[in-house]
Amino acid sequence: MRNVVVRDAEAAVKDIKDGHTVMVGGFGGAGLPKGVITAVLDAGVRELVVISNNAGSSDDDLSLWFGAGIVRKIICSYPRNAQQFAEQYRAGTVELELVPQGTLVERIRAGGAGLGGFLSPVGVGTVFADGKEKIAAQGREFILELPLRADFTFIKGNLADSLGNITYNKSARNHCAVMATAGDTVAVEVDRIVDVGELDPENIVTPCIFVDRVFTRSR
Amino acid sequence: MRNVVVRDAEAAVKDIKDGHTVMVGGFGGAGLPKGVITAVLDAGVRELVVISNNAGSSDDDLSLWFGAGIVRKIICSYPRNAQQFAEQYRAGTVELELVPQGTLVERIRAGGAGLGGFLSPVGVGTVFADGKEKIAAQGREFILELPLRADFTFIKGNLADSLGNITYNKSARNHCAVMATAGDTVAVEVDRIVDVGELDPENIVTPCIFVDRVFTRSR
Amino acid sequence: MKPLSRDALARMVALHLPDEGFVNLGIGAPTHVADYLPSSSGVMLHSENGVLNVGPKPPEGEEDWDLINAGKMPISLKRGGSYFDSSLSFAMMRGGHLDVAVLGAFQVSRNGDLANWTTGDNGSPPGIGGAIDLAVGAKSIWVMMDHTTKDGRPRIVERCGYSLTARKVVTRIFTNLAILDVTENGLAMDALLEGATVAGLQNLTEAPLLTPGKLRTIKQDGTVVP
Amino acid sequence: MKPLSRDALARMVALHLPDEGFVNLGIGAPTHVADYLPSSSGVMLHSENGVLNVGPKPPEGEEDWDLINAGKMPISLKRGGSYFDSSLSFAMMRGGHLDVAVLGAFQVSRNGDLANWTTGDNGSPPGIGGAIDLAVGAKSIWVMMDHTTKDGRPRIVERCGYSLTARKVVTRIFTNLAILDVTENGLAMDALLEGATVAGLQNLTEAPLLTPGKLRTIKQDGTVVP
Repeated sequence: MRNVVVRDAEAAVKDIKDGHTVMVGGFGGAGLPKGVITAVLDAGVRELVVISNNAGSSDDDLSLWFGAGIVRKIICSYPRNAQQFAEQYRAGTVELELVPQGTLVERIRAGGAGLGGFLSPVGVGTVFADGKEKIAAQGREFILELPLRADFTFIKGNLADSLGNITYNKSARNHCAVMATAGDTVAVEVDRIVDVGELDPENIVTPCIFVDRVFTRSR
Repeated sequence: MRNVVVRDAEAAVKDIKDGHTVMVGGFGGAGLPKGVITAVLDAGVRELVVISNNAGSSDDDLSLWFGAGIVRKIICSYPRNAQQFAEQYRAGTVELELVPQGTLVERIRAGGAGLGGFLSPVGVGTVFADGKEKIAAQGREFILELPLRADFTFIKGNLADSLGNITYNKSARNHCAVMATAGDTVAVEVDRIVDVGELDPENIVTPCIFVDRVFTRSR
Repeated sequence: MKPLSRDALARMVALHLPDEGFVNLGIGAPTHVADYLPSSSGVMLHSENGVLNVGPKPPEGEEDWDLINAGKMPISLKRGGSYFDSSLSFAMMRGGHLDVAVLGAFQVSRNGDLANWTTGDNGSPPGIGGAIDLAVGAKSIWVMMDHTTKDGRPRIVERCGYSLTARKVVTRIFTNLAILDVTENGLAMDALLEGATVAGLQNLTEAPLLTPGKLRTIKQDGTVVP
Repeated sequence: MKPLSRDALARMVALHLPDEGFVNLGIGAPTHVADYLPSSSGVMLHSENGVLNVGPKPPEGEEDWDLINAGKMPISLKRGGSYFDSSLSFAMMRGGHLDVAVLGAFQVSRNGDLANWTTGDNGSPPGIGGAIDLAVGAKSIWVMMDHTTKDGRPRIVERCGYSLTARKVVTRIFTNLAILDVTENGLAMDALLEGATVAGLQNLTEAPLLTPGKLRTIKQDGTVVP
């Protein structure tokens, strides 16, 4: 029977390569897979393209990646209070693609759902429309927003079974559930692994079809 | 405090008007709000535009609406085994807009999520692309699909609280959860109404913000 | 006449929220509006990171860092609240399901243009977050802000000088001096701080002010009387 | 030589499904493939109406009409299964998350065009359902069908005469006579029913058949040997 449990964060990031695009779940610290942060650093990869809501603001998050200079570009909505990122940004050593938060999650959803893009009313008439195709539909102007996918998705769940079914804890669900659909390899850090059958089928948020690796963080 | 519980199906369909667009949840009988079927008939409205997956196949579903001739048009994916509908269809007294099932639910989602449409790979190079705008994106051809909304959404849930939070039963969730987001007035037939606080906040599928009326079917 | 305190401004906004409305309070000053909702209030607060029916800050030591608001501060959940993912949360926002979004602003123009995401004048990386989705999607967009900048320049202008968040979206402006409605004809005064004058307010406002009806009076504590 | 029975064809398809694969069995004949999966199989079945890890039909009298498959027949749920709404279900389908979709067909063309939704020749209203989403989205699209129509005309053709479901999507064809792979160069024979000949099969097939490698042999019970 399918079993996607791996030993640790190191195993969860196996095969990550220089230049990969990586989605990292979380809104602030909630939903951020902290074990992955260090495992990716240890893997020694560089030139990553990161898709995440924020750009790190403490000593155990994406700040470590910017501090180590392993990120070439970040696609995010709110890189404030992000000191390490800000330094790299001012120095011109990291590229920023700033995306409205709802557009960010919707682009990820489109990537996971096999859509070619969507027509968004958000950003019309602002700098967020610059360089994007405008499409009129039903008498209104929209911006064509394109899908986002990643080589790796790293997210944080609450419970998992060995098949890879996932639940989340409170507001830590945020972008994680959508990012789970849009990565070629999806690795989930969870608080606890339970027996198959223990999760109520009504309450599984991310069905196992989306999940490739599950691990609990060693403390 | 907010309380959206109404007495019965009759109260749930209050203010429905001739010519209204109406979404009806369900895949086959699962998720179909049967109490609403008769209440809408009793309301005496006509010329409805119906959005639903099927077009009725038994004596307690949309067949009754076609039998009574109150539907002007149906937007659906699979109107097979639908005798009453088929008779009206052959007679030319009802219009059919046939939509691939995934496109149907995605159009409804777009309507509820405030999007102007989406680029679908489904139907490219087939009759389902006829008359629709083609948009190339990232080197591939897509069809622009437009959002769907309704004056009324009628769906079937399992449990509700008086605020209007909803859970569903097994595969009866189907189109209901998405339709709940896309109606101006959303009325939900449920098996049971529970006290506020009884539903686990992690397991509520349709948050109360989407729901206007809740009722249990009288037997 | 002293402009409203930040607390009084928050109370004034709180008192105007529709009972049983679904409301999002933007990060910054709008967050404090929650502190002035009466405990009996039926207002349900939405947080863009996937929470409906947000409750007050938990007691110290009982914070759960998996339960935070858009400002990344610990919150609680009221009975009947729910959790959901960001895609459903932004569907609520962009899809017109919120009755009111209360947002801070740098500038608002006569026709309701909103500039609240960047002043463009510092070396910091820009951040937009979810403010722009709220500004486009909520049924009513209320701005709460000081009537002028710290050095006295108008924030309510003919045309925003800063990069826009969204065009023609603001419906109501609550400042520490007045309440204005954005109408087809322009900015209509609804209420004025006790002791202030229309002429005085106009002096602090670049866009012309209309007084289509009887002005209400704002008290120093943020309550408003006919 | 007798063509495979419907049961043997279903067994043949079942034996080829990837272990631990996520699979959708279309309505009609493909549904019966489930009956030939060994109980030890790690294949996880998806139903488009929002079910993953579909189990067998429940015993009579224990049906739950809220738990049905795409053919609207009662099913059960295996341990580790889950329920979800149609939008997530079709995201799975269209987004390439299913390893295999097994579909019935009226016709398949040499380059993998699929026609399986309408023959256009009766007065019935047309129905498309979710077959088209599967045909576009699954990683591999397998067709299972009789090799010819009831009156002996080829279903594997140069160009489909019926209205298409999707273009260039079919990767493999399982018939009651053979297994064919759709390749860049054309239709490559993989296996042939015991007792049938390549020439005989070509006679029943409008599109030209390639035999790039050693042919496997299909037994009457649907098993395939080297």
